[in-house]
Amino acid sequence: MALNRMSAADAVGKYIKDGDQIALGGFTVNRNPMLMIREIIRQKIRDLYLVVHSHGQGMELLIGAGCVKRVELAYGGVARFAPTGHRFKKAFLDKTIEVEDYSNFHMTLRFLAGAMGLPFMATKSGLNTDIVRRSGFSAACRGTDRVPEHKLKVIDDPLDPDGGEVIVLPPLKPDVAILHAQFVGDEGTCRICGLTFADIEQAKAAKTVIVTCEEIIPEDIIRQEPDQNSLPHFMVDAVIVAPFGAHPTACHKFYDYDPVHLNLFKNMAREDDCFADYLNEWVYPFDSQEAYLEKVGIRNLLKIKANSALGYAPGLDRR
Amino acid sequence: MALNRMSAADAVGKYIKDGDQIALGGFTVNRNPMLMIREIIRQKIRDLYLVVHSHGQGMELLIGAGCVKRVELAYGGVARFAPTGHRFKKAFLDKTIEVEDYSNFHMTLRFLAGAMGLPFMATKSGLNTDIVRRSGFSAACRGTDRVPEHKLKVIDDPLDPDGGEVIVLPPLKPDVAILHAQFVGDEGTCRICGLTFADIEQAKAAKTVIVTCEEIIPEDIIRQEPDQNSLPHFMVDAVIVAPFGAHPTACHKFYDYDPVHLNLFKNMAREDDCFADYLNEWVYPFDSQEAYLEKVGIRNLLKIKANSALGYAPGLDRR
Amino acid sequence: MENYTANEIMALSAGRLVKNGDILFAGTGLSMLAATVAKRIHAPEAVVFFETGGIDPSLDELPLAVADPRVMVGTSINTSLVDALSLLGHPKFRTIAFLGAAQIDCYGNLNSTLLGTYEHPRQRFPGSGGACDAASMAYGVIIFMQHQRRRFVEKLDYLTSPGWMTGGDSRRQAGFDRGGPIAVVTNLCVMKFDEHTKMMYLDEYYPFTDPGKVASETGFDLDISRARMASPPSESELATLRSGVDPQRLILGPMPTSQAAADKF
Amino acid sequence: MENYTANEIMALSAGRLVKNGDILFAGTGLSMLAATVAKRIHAPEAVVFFETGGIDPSLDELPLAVADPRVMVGTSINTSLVDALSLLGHPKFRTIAFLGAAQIDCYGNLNSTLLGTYEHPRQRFPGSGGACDAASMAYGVIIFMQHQRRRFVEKLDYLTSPGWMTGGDSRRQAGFDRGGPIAVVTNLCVMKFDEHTKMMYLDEYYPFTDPGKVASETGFDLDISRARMASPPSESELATLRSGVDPQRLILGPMPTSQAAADKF
Repeated sequence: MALNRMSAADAVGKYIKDGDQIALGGFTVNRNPMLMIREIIRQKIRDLYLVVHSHGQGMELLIGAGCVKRVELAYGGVARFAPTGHRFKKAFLDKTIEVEDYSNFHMTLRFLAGAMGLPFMATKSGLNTDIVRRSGFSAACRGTDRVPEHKLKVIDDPLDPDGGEVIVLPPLKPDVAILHAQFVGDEGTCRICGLTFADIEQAKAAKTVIVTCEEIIPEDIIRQEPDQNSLPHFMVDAVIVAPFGAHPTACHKFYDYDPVHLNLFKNMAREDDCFADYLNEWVYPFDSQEAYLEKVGIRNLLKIKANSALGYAPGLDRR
Repeated sequence: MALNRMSAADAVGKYIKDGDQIALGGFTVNRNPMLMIREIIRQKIRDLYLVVHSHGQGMELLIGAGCVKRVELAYGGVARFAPTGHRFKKAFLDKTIEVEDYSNFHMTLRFLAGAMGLPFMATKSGLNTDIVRRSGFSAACRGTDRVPEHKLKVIDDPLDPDGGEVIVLPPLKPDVAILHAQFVGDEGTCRICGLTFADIEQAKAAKTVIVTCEEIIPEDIIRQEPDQNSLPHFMVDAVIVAPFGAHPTACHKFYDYDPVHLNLFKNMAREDDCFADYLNEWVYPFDSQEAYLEKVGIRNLLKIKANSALGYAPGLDRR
Repeated sequence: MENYTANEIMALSAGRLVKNGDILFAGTGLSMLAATVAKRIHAPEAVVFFETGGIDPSLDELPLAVADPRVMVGTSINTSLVDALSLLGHPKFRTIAFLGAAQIDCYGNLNSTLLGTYEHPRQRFPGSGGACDAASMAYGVIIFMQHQRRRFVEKLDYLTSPGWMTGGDSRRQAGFDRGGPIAVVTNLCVMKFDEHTKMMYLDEYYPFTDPGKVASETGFDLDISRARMASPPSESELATLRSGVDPQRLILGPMPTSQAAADKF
Repeated sequence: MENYTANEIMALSAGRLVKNGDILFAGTGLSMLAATVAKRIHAPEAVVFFETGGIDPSLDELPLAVADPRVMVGTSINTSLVDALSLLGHPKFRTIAFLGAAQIDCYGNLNSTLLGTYEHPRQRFPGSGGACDAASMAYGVIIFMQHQRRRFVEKLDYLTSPGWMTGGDSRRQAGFDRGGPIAVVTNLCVMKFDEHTKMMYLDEYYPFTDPGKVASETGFDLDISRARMASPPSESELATLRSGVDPQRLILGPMPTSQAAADKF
C-alpha cells in the first residue's frame, strides 16, 4: 500500500478544520506531536475541541495560541515544569475555553469504547465525586457539535443485584487523532517504542489518524517483529517525517525532554505578553522542522540525545 | 522476586480443585497448555467449569476425560482436525456437560471486564440472536457456583437516546488461568510471542495464574525489551518449565502443530472406547514431560520444529 | 467436462466480490483462498485479517486454522482477539467477513450452534466463534455453503449469526447500523439478496448446473427469475489460484479429472 | 538543629507505611522517594508502577514525571494507561497509591481540580489525572500534603478523589468495596483515620514541631489526643535516601543547614 506521506503544512490543510474534535497523543512531557501542533497554530485553526487524558506541553501551546474552544480532559499540566499548565489555567479562569473534567481512567475507557465500537463503558471509579456531580460544559452545548448528550450517567448495575451504582461513560470518536511515533513502515505500519499511553486507543477511535515519526523504515523490516507494532498500516491516514518531532517533549530511544526549553516555556507562559513573544520566537517563524531545530540548536539537541542502551539522556541537567 | 517454580503435578495439587472455574489459554491448535491439562486428568480433577473463547485440543481432552461439568464458550473445535470437537459434541448431546454459548467478542469482552475490574461490558454484537434469547445452563444453577446471575441482559442504551438496545455482559473472574508462554523471566515476567489471543486478559482476570513455558530466561534479559512482555512478574503465581508444553498444538517460534498427532487424536476421539485407549496411551502413563516427549518421539518433534526465521515448520505435511 | 472444480469456481466467485482496499475477515478453507486470489488478481490493497489477531500476514504458506502460526508471520501487527474483533465494526473500513454455517435461511441468517434445542439437542456444531460478531458488525458478509436442502432451511434451529433478520428493514430495527449478507456462494451457484425484501435469489449458476437443480437443493422457495449462467473461470484466474495460492491443493482438493470433476458435488 | 529536612522525614515516614510485596502507584516527587526508599530498606519485593504504564522500572535515575522516559527502562512490562489504571483495582494485590492535592478534608477526600465553581472559578489545578481512580480503586492511599490551613479545609470546593466520604461506613455505601486513605504525611506530621468515624487524627508529629502547631495549621478540628512524637530518621535511613535514592537531590532539595533546616517549612 502506498504511504500517504506529506508535510505537516499539507496535513493540517487537508485534515484539520476549525471546530474539529482532536485527540492529542503523548502524556505531559512525552511524545507530544509538537511539529503538528506548531503547524496548527501557524495555520490559525480555531475552535478546536480537544479530548485528552493528561496533557501536556502540546495542549498548553494550542490553548495559549487561541486555537481551542473546548477541552475534555483529566489533567492539564506539564509535570514538574508546570504542575498546572499556565495557559490552561488562565484560559479556564478567563473562560476563554470550556473544560469538562474526567479522570484518566474515564478518558481512557472512553477512547477504548470508541476504539472498540462499544456503546459505552462502565466503571465505579469516581462514584459520588464532583466529577460525577458537576459539569463544566454548559447545558446548552450538550448534544451539539460532538458534545455528548450526557457527560456520564450513574445507573444501577443491570446484571448484579448487589452491584450497586455504576458510572456509564460515552465513547469518544474524535475527528482526528494526532500522534508521534518512533517508526513508520513505508506502507504505514506504525511502531511506538516504550509506553503507548492511550495513543493506540485514540488512533483506533478516530476518523482520521495523522502520525508524525522520527523515521520511516522499510515495511519488510518493521514487519519482521510484528509483535512490537502499534497500528496496522491501513489505519494511518497521513505520515509526516519529523525528526525531533516531539521536541521539547521526549521520545523514548531518540531523545529526552528538553529541560532548558521547558523551563524557558514555563517562564514565558505565565504572562500573555511573554507568551506572545514565545509564539513569535518559537512557532510562527518556522516553515520547516529543520528551521525550528536550527533555532533549538545542535548543542541543545546533543544534550538531550538518548543513550542507545537507556533510551533517555543519562546525567542530563533536569533542574 | 523469587520465582515460584514447580512441577505440573505440584501446580495441580496446590492450585486446582474440583469445581474450579478455569480459563484455558490458547486457541484451537495453538498454545494450549497441554502439559497442565494432561496433569489435571492424571490427578482426576472433577467438575471443572471451563471458560474459554475458542477451544481447542485442551478442552477436548479435559471433557473427554470427564473432568468438566460446565463450559462457557464461543467455539468448541480443533480447526480442520475436528471442526466440531468430537468429545465436546458427544458430551453436549449426552448432557454430561452443561454448555452456555456466547460469541468470541462476548467472551473476550467478559475476560476484559474481569481484567479491568469493570462491572460489565456492553456491545451490540449478537442482538436478536439465539445467543441472547436462549440459555444452555439450567435456571437452577444461575447465581450459584460462580455461574453469573444472568447470562447477559438487553437494555436500552442509557446514554444515547438514539442508541437503541445493547447487550450487557457479566465479567469473568476465573479461579485459575492456565497459559503456555514462550518465555518467563526468572523473577516471573512473562512473554508470549506472536498472537496472544485472550491469554493476557484471562490471566489478569483470574485469581491464580499458572504459566507453563518453553524456557526460563534471566530476568534482566527479558527486561531489556519490556515492550514485548505480556504479564508483569508479580502476576504469575506458578511457573512450570515445559519444553514442547503445548504439543500437539503449536507454539510460535518453537514448534508447529503436530498433524500426525492431531489426526491420530481425531480418529481416537470419535468413539468412547478408542478415546479411553488414547488416555491410557498418551496421558496416564507419563509422570514427566520428558517421558511424554519420548513417546512422541524425536522424529516427530524434529518434523514440527519451527524454522527460526518463520516461526513455523515450512513444508510440514499438514494433511 | 469442466476444466475446474467446484471448489475452484467457489473461491474465484467469492474473490470477484472483493473490492480493492477491502479489509477481509477470513476464516480458513475457501474464504482464505477467495481473499488471497482476489488480492493477487484485482484487489492488491485488500487486507486479510484473522479473528485471532493476525493482521495482513504474508501467507507464504496457507494457514489451516485461524490460530495457525502462519497467520502470525509477516503481519503488519500481531494483536489479540479483542482487537481483531473490534476491527470488524470499525466504521472507517469496508470490512468483509467470510462465513460458513450448518444452516442458512432465506434472509441469510446462520446457524452454527446446534440442531434441536439445548433441552433436546439433535446435533452440535462448534458454535459462533467470531461469526456472530462478524455478522453483527462487519460492513458486509459473504457466506460459503454446501448446497443441500437440509442446510437451506425455512427456519433455523438456532440463530447464531444475524443476516437480514426477517427481511426488509428488520436488520436495522434490530439494532445493526450496517452490514448484512452480500452473497451466498455455494458449490452450485452465487445467490444475492433482494434490495427491498432482503430475500435470497439466484444470481448466477455455475455452467455445470442449472436453476432447477439449485431450486431443488434449496429448502425454501428461491427466486430463480433473475438467474444468469456464471462465466467460467478464466485460464489466468485458475493459474493464479492453482500455482500462486494453493499449490499443494491443501484446501482446493483434487484437480478436475477428465470427467466433469464438478459433478461429484 | 535537626540533621534532616522536612522532605526527608516525609519520604521516610511514608516509606515506613509500605509493606513488602505492596504494589505502589507512585506519582513523582516525594511519593517516588518514599516508594524507592521503602524498597531499598525493608520492602525489597514492593513494586513501583506508574499510571502511564511503566511497571517496576529500574529507576537508575529518578523520573521527574510519570511520563518520563526513565519509567520505561528496566521495567517488567511497558504497557498503557488503561492497563496501569486497571491494575489499581486488582483484587489480588495490595495496591497503595501515593496522592497529593490542593485541598483535603477531615475524611481524606481530595480536591485537585478547582477553587470556586465552574461558573465562578477562583483557581484552577491540573485535575484528577489518575488520582480519582487511585482513590476509588486502590487498596489504600497515602496522601502527601503541605500543612497549611487553606489546604486542610472544612469543606472542599470540589471533591476530585474519594476518601472516607462522610465517614463511618459511607465510603462502602458510596459503592467502593475497598480502599480509603491510610495516612496523610505532611511537612509537620503523620495523620491517620479513626477506625470507626474515619476522621483524621494526629498520629505522629515530627520532633521539630508539636501538636499545637499542627492543630493551628489545620482548618478543621483535629483530634490530637493520640499524638506521639515520631522517631527521627536513623542515620542508615538517611544514608539510603540521600546516596541511594536521590543523590542529585532533585526532589529532596537542599541539604539541612546548621540551622534547623526543617524550620523553613
